[in-house]
Amino acid sequence: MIIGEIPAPKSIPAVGIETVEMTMRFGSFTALDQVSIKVPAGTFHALLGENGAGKSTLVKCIMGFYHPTSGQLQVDGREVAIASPRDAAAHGLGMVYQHFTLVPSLTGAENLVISRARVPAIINWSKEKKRLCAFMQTMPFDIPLDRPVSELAAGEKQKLEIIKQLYLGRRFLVLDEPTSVLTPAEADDMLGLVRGMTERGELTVLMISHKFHEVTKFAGAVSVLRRGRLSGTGRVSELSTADMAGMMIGDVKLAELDTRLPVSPDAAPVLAVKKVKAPDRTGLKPIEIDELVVRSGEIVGIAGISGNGQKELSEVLAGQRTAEGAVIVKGKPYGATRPETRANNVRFIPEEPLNNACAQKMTVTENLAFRTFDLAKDGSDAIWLDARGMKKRATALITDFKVKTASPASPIAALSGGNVQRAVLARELSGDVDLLIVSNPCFGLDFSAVAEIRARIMKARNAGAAVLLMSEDLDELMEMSDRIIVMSDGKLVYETPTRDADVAVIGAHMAGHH
Amino acid sequence: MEATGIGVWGVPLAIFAGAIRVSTPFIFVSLGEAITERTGRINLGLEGTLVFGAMTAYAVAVMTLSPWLGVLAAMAVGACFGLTHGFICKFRKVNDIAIGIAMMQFGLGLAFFLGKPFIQPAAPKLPAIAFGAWSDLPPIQAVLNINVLFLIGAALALFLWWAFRNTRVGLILRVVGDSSDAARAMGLNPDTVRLLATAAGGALAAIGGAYLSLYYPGSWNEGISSGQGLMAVALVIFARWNPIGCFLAALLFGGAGALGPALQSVGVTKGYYLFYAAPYVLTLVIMIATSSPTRSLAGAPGALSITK
Amino acid sequence: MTLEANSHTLATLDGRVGSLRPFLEWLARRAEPLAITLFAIFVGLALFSLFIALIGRSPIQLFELIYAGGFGTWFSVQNSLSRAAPLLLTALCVALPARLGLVVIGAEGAVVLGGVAGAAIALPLVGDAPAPLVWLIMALAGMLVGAVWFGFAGFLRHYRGVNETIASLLLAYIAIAVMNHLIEGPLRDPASLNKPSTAPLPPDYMLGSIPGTDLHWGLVVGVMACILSWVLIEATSFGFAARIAGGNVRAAQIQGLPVGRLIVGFTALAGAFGGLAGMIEVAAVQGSANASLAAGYGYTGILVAFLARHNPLAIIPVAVLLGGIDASGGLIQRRMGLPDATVLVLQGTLFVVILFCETFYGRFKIFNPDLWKRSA
Amino acid sequence: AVASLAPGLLLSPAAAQSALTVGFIYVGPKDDYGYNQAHAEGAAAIKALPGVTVVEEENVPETVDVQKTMESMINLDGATLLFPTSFGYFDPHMLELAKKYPGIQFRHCGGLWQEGKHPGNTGSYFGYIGQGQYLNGIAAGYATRSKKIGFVAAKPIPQVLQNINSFLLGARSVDPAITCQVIFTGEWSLAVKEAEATNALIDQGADVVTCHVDSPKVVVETGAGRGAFICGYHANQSPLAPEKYLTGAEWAWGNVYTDFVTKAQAGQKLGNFVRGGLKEGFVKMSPLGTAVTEEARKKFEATLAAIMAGGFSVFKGSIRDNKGNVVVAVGQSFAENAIELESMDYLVEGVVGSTA
Ligand SMILES: Nc1ncnc2c1ncn2[C@@H]1O[C@H](COP(=O)(O)OP(=O)(O)OP(=O)(O)O)[C@@H](O)[C@H]1O
Ligand SMILES: Nc1ncnc2c1ncn2[C@@H]1O[C@H](COP(=O)(O)OP(=O)(O)OP(=O)(O)O)[C@@H](O)[C@H]1O
Ligand SMILES: [Mg+2]
Ligand SMILES: [Mg+2]
Repeated sequence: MIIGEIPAPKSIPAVGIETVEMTMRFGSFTALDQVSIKVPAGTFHALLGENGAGKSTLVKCIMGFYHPTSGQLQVDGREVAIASPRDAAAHGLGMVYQHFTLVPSLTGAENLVISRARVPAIINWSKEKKRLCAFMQTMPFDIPLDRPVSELAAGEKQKLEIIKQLYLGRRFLVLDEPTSVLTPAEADDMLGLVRGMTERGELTVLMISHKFHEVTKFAGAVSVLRRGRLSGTGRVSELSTADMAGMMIGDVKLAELDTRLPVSPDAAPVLAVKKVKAPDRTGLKPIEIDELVVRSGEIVGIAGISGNGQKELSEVLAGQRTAEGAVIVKGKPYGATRPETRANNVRFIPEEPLNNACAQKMTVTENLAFRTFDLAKDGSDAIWLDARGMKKRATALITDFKVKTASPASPIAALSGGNVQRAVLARELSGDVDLLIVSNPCFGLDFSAVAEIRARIMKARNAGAAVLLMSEDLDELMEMSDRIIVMSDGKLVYETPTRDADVAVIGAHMAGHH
Repeated sequence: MEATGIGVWGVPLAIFAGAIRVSTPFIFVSLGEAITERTGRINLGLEGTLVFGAMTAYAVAVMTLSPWLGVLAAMAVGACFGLTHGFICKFRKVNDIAIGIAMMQFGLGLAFFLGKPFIQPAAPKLPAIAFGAWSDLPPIQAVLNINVLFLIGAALALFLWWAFRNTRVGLILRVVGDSSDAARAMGLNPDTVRLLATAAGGALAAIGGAYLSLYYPGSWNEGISSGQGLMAVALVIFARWNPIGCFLAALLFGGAGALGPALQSVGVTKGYYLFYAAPYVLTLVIMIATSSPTRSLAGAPGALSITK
Repeated sequence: MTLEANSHTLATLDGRVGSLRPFLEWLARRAEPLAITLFAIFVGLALFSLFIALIGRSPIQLFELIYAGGFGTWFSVQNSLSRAAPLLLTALCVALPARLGLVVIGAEGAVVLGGVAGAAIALPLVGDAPAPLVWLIMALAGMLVGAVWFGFAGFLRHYRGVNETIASLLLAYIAIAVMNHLIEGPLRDPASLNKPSTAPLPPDYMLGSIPGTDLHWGLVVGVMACILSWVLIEATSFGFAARIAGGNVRAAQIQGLPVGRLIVGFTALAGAFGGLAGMIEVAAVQGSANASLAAGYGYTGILVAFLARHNPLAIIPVAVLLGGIDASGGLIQRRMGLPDATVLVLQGTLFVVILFCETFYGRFKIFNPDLWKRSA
Repeated sequence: AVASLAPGLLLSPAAAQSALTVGFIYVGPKDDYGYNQAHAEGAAAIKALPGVTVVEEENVPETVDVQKTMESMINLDGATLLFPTSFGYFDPHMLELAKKYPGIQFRHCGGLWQEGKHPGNTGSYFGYIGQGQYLNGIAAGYATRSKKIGFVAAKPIPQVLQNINSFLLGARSVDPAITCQVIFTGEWSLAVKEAEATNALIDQGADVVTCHVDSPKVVVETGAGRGAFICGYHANQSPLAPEKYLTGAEWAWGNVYTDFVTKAQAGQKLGNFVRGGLKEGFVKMSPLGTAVTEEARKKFEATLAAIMAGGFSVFKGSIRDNKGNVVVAVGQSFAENAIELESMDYLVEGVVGSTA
């Protein structure tokens, strides 16, 4: 086969790999400790582990991003030296990252073509487009390839990532939390396809996931990492969810959701959004919200496939996007200024907190002080910073919310994604909360962290906070919300109390069939 | 008497002529910077590269009597400046904007230092093509005496515009500029790509300098550039990193720059300083009119520090 | 999972803190920039002596001259300081917006317009009002005009989405044109024959020297401005808010911080310092506003700000260093017969090396208390 | 006072009685093929004199920098005679220093030293280069066919206006129908704008061009490249355009500086207000170019002879300015040293342009 040509699927024999006593140290810290796992050709293997267990490190070693301190990698039974991702690609190893690696300003087609190992010096687009079309016929996803990736919704991007690897003819694929932005149906679809390919011997898959139901449904075997060590491995059919959880975290008790207090019928509305209209990022499709009310002591979940206006809605609420119409908090117009936010105890936890809620170069202590730095002890405006107080508060929050950090004086960007999330939660959930607006709070987190974060949100609700929860994870909404509202195409199209909710109906509205 | 001059027609003519004559350095510097910035690096030091290129081109032309050798030599030293900038900025925590400003100082100093012996000698000029031979009006002939470098610059703008979408190298530049992580995932080394792109940018900027010293105004001295290099870098942002935009912005800027002298020559002489500010005012007004607080700068390379 | 993590965190927080430890940590963090910068200066000078040796001159003589001209005698020190004085303010003009993530390069515009405004407002007042009052009014006028001019760039950036780098550069060119127009036109003193200027301030309205020195009071103003700016950024909630906005605008917005007002406020404050520099140039040096106001202080300020890593306190030594090189530049020209460009080459080399050496920050264990813990 | 006690602080003490250190300060590069170079060549001329040490500094801005440079020359080099050569160095910079160092002599190029107003250890010198521009104008008057000549000027200040007016008056002495177009560039050295201005002049029909900017090279080359005749300024630029160069008004600072320095060495008092023109050897003309006709040469030489003889006035009534006001009345005439000329603020009739 000429590299760069579209592979004829049948001709690809899947590639199997095996790591042998792989160890990776960062300075004095051992991120991987003698990990040996075997993923035979044509299997679907799951890799489990809590945040920071070393999963990403392991696959980065396999893919040539890191050079393991010791240990070796075998591909199809032969020991190989992989010095760079290019070497890995040459052996047919590919990876779909937890964070997107598509180039935002390039179109889908450009992204696919430029990723090939051999790209002609001058690209004949009419020929390439024809070939891409033919290739897309064999895929179950329908992605517009002629638009810049930045205009695609997150779900579309994730699909394109996978399509890209398949287009490149990879025969061993690492999927790092591939379904976190997909609807359940889409996720099933995608993993089903991939699973089909493994069954036909076309592909080997190593999937990092935090979702047990995915692992049980699609994976054949599972390996579990715990603090850099292989803590267990086995056939999925022979393991229960509890077994796997045990291998991951040992005998630690998971945080449990508080029992849900009933929403009192006369609970006061805290947030009301009336006739809000705002342009979206492209300036083409406006979002229009006729009415949205969140009352004290309830969680209202907003379901929807990403890119349907949730981000714009949250930006309107956070004062980042100007809009027509009225946002009312506790009966008064709300402009998201600091005094209003403070007076009404409004808290905001956006998605991707490192990019949206933190200043990356500032320290953990400073980031933890964002909400309170200008507040004197007596509640008046402070002109002078209280460095000592900030430090004390940060130390307390770090302990209380179990944020893992080398030191409170480390820059927050040095923390892992989950710990950034905890830090932001620590900042926003301390003190009285009357209105909490949260977007995708558990994206990419392991189940124990997820359980803890959900417990915190539920606690806030039970303490009387009105919670608006925007999530792409329907399971999360079903578990957390009192009411679910579906957002599609910039509008709220369907509302149901959770106890009467039917996932199929919700899914249909999410997909735009309404 | 009027037969010899062209009266008020001189103003549009001068704007047109100025657009062609004065714009060429802007075209080359901004195209060069567009290449560099498209990879997510900004080289603010092109003013120094431009002046050093002007000096080198002039010196080599004086010594070899060939202006084209001068241009080639300028490209070579320009590339060296770019490589230096690119190499230094490869190291983490090094700020490309700051290094650019320091390199500007360095380039200017070195050019002035080494250029001393070449201020008096006359160098052979770059050739121009007489597109105006059909007219018997000398001013028209003069306007249509178009230097080869201008034509090359125009062609280069078109070529780059095409190449950014249709060639491997063009796509690689855009990939690196948009996301270092994506580039690394593709097995590209962003630092190397940026290094080479900065070198290319430097080489082009030096051509702009060669045009200054070998064609228009066609002389080497310490005042040869009046900030063209710095302004051209700004024009790239103005042009939204689009090569054709760079070309048009340079034309606009050159044409507006000709307004001041042309108006004085037809007798509009009051407040000439304000006319001289026309290119800057015009650029600012267009910037204000075309920017929007809700849209981010369309086309801004994602990895570019200055637009973050 | 978290039990161990906690104990680890706690241990690092409280466990090993000896009585001397906080001081050592403080010392280490402070010593890092100093050590790295000194090293960089050393390397830069070494490279430059190579250049000097290549052109057949003696590097030793050169360094003697740099020392003698810049720092060797009380006169030389004053020479360096007086050249540094305007740079303190123009560097702030770049450094303050930089803390908000804005790259502005047009400080020159604020300087020239501040100078013109100061001169223009002083003229009707001299004679009637006492000098200190006139200075105060001049300073306010200069700062106001500088603030408006620069704040406009900040305003355009936040409310119109115009890139501030290019806007400030364009505004600087426009400001210089406006200044030239005013001093050759409406504000020209007919007696200023061959150097068009506004009418001069009478001698007793000139800002004098600091007693016992030749240095004008602008130096003191500049140093105070640097210190106040540092306090503003590091110790007040406004500065903290600005740092948040500079670190991540979106994070600042969701905290309800008035990002637009912060940006306009900080650029305006920066412009006010620029305008103040221009006013001082008029009141302490030139005596009138003229084209010499556009002496490039605004552009040199960019370099100073970047070398100081936008830290207002670090601006002080960096400006003095620059002033010293500038001061010794003349002696190098005179004694070694080298052209003025030699000094530019020296500055260029030095700055490239200093800025390059930023890459060494955080690489040396001795300066990084975070690393001590693990080894301890 | 401090410094005059300790001249030669860092120098090996010069034994000779007449040892003298002279400082020159230039506002631009000293090899700009123009204003600064003319001074630097003058400085070079006195380097050869016995006992004289010359210290020079270029690119010194008209800010506190020039004060410090002068002071540094005094304190570190032991200079006792200083020539700050740019106009902007005079007030306040040189005057400031003169007060502080009464033992040091300062002579400034172009300034207007006034008895009683300015310190006695200062003075100014300048040359009547307007005479040279008048002669340039004669050459131009014969050369022009379009009866339009052009002038690229930096700023509308008296020295420049006098040159423009003299240039046109010279041309009009050949043919009163000639007009002169002037374009101000606003800066002393701005290559591209000077080239644009030259082109604009020629586009408007000017076929002889001269200038008053710091480095005339660009104007000379651009003008000649467009086929116009050139009159030079500051220095002899004929090698740049051998065929088109008519003549040029040049400085001869070597004579002036030699005079100052020999006087200083002899311990004589230096003049405080020193002026001179062609006759006194402050100014000279470039040799006439090949394009100058015989008729033109005759008139040129006759006028030159009249100037050398003394008593020749370029500004002789009646002259109107280009707004129609009489600026020199009938019968009135200004000798080259007339103080009125030093504050000229008008353009004479026939000049197209305005002073602000
Ligand atoms: N470049 C690095 N430098 C220092 N330490 C690192 C680096 N990369 C990873 N680590 C450390 O190694 C540990 C393992 O990280 P890794 O990213 O492999 O975890 P993970 O299992 O992928 O977690 P997640 O479920 O969040 O994806 C982390 O705790 C982290 O502190
Ligand atoms: N500059 C740095 N210095 C030290 N460690 C770093 C630095 N940058 C990243 N790391 C480590 O690299 C790891 C990789 O980050 P990443 O967000 O992938 O974490 P993760 O292991 O996936 O954890 P999580 O599941 O919580 O997101 C982090 O855990 C962090 O500790
Ligand atoms: Mg990971
Ligand atoms: Mg993670």
